[in-house]
This record gives sequence, structure tokens and C-alpha cells, in this order.
Amino acid sequence: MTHKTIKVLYFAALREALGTPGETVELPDGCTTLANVRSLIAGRGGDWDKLAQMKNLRAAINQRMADPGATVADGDEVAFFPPVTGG
Amino acid sequence: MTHKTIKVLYFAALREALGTPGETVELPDGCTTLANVRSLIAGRGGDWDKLAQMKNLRAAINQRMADPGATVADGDEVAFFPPVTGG
Amino acid sequence: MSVSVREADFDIGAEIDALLAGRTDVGAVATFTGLVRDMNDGSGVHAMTLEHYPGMTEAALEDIVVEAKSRWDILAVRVIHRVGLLQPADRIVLVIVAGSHRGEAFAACEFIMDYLKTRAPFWKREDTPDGSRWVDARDTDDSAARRWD
Amino acid sequence: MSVSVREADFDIGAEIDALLAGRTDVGAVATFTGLVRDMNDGSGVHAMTLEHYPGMTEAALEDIVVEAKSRWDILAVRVIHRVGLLQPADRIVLVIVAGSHRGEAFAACEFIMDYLKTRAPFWKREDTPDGSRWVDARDTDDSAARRWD
Repeated sequence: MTHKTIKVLYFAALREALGTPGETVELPDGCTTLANVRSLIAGRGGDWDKLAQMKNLRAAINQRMADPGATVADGDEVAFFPPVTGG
Repeated sequence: MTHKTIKVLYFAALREALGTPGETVELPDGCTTLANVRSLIAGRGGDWDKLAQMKNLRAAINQRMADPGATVADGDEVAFFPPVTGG
Repeated sequence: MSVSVREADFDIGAEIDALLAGRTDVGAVATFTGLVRDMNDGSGVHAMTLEHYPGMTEAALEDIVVEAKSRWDILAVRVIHRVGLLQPADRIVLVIVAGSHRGEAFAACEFIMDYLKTRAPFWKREDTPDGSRWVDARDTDDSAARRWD
Repeated sequence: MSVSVREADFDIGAEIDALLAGRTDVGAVATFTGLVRDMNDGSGVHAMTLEHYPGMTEAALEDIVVEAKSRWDILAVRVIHRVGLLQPADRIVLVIVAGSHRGEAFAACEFIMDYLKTRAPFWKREDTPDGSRWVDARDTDDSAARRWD
């Protein structure tokens, strides 16, 4: 079977901590939820661990807010970011 | 003793019903409250009785909302009017 | 002068700018504008005349602003109420409240409108196809004002 | 288009006029404007940069407007949120709600601001005498948004 490929975006303090606004990520078998994706990326170690450490992390799939258990599909746009502070 | 003289104003539907925007009224002894003044004027009969008949009548003394039991003093400006409908 | 009662129309943007001029401590501005609707209580409204009690209207509005400032931590208030002959879509009343934060600004603005509706001596007479009629006070306005007691 | 995310400033009076153009059924207009304050959390603020998630911001604001229209009987809504570099006293956000009556207009306007504060992907970074810092989300914003659940 072919692996799923997703786009991952980072914003605000998280973008600064990770040093990049985003990347393309290939998901191994079994990496099916937002929580799985977060662990996968944080597991690279170094600065990437900040993704695991950030409190109150928020996430979106295809530009809609999503919970950690939400399913990630091939071609999805996933975003991780701190709590929002607009208005 | 001298009698008290007050200015009395009428507004909106009450002004139309009474046919006048206001008048000067001399108060007999014992006519000391807003309720007394209302009864005094309504007691003239004819159209003046509308002052007694109007439901939810509101009143002010010297341009401040006042209750029926409020005391009226010589030289006061008293006003009677329907519930307000601004805004 | 935070309160005006007058025949002339107002410019909402210009009034906000004047209230905020030179300030950098305002984080929140809530406004309310009341307009003449072409329908009320099931009848078409061609025009409206606003009668008032000169002198008492200004005093009543100033009392309401003082009360709002005592209840909420707000920085500046402006109230304008028009009188005289108005047409549908004409502006009737403007309330602007500036504060540090939005909660206080919203609450004070709504409070001022609720109290104005039940305590400021204005009366509306509408011209409809069936003739001229005085607008009845609404029970909902009384209950809205009582929320703040 | 009821929702805009952009760098350019807005003219509150012109936006209200555009929203009401040709209408005679609007009796109540509630607005909220958020501004950059020169102080926050005890520090002076020289400037602020608003970052956002392009595409999602518009979608999130449109969802909030749809939700407001489903909850209250309102006639028209306009939301503008600025991004980029802003100075103290600059306008950040504008919400306009037009309705037949004031209760719905006030409630929907406050609802939109409360939801925007917790659901629309904007982030503020402030420049202070101690350097640049990301603004922390406020617990009071979360509790304000939960009032509507």
C-alpha cells in the first residue's frame, strides 16, 4: 500500500520554536490521528520535542479546528498552533 | 398663609388629550403630594378627568422622575406624561 | 459634553473619532444606533415625530451615564438622541462606550440603552396609513431595564 | 462579503452605511471595535504584529457569523479583522450587527466577539521595552465564550 502524505503548518510561538512555517510529512502505517501526527513529529527529538511540550496546543485539519482523536487522511492540511489571541 | 403655586406640564398623548402643554396651578392647603395634584386637576371634570383615567401615568418633579407620594413644594415644576418611548 | 439632544443627524465614525481623540488606553468601543423602521406593530410607518421634555431629557441621560460609570470601569461615553420629524432609515439614537476591555463596554452600552428606553422622557408618534398614533411603551423594555436592578 | 481579513484600516461609519444601504427594516445596529492599547499585562506596548492562518481565518469567521445568524433573528453582519503591524490606538477588529430590535443585535455582536477571541486563528505579538512577546490567551476569553454553549 502507498503511504499517506500530508501538509503540516505551524503558527506563532510554535512556528518560531520549530524554526519553520511548515513541511510535507509522510505518515507511516498506523499514524491515523492528529495525536499520532503530533507524536510522530515530536519524536524526531531536538527542537521538535517542543511540539510535545507546548501546553494547550490547538490543531486544525483542512482549516477547521479538530480534536486530538480526529482522523488524518491523505492530502490533508494539518496545522498546529498555540491558543488564539485575536480580536 | 400663602398658597403654593406650581408649574404643571403635560406631554405626548396626555398633552393632546388635555389640549394644553401646561399651566400654572395654585395649590389649596392639604394638596402636598404628586397624587394630590393629580386628583386636584382631574377633579375639574370634563377632559381633565383623562388625567385620572390614564393608565401607567408617569410624573416628574423639577425634571426628575417622582413617585405619587413625593412632596410638591412652592415653585416646583411638575410634569405628567405617559410611559416614555424613546431610543 | 457627553450627552446631546437635538434635531440634527450624527456621523457615527466622527463621533467615535472625537471620543477617542488622543487616547491610547482604549481597547474596546461598543456602540448602539437606533433607526426608524418602516414597519411597527404590523403597520407601515411613513414618518415619526419624537417629542421630548426639554431639560429633563438631558438631565435623565446624564444621570444614566453617571450610573453606568459607577457600575463599570469604562473610560468615555457619548449619547446623542434626536427629536423632531424623522423618516424610515433615519438614525434616532447613538450610544458609544469606550473602555479597556470589551465586557465592560458591551454591558455599559446595553445598560444605557435599556435605561434610556424606560427613564428618558421621549415619546414617539408614528404616521401610518391609518393615521397618526402614539407608540405604546413595551413590556419588554421594562423587563430589559429591570435586569440591571 | 460579510467577512474580511486584511492589512488595511477600516472606516466604521462607511462600513455601517454600506451594510444598511437601501434598507428600511433595520431598527438596531450594534458594533464593536477592538483597538491596540499602549499597555497590556503591566508593560508598555510600542507596536503589535498580528499573525494569522490565511484561509482558515476567513472560514472560521464565516462559521461564527453563520452560527450567530442561526441563534438570533438578525438581518446583516459585517466582520473585519486586520493583520500585520499595528500601533497603539490603531483599530484591530470591527463587528457590526444589524437587526430589527436591540436585544438580538447586542447579543449577536457580543457572541461573535467572544467566539472570534477563542476560535479564529489570529495571534498577537507585542513589542515592549523588554522585547517582543507573544500574547498569552486569557482564561476570561474562554469563560466568555463558554457562556454561549
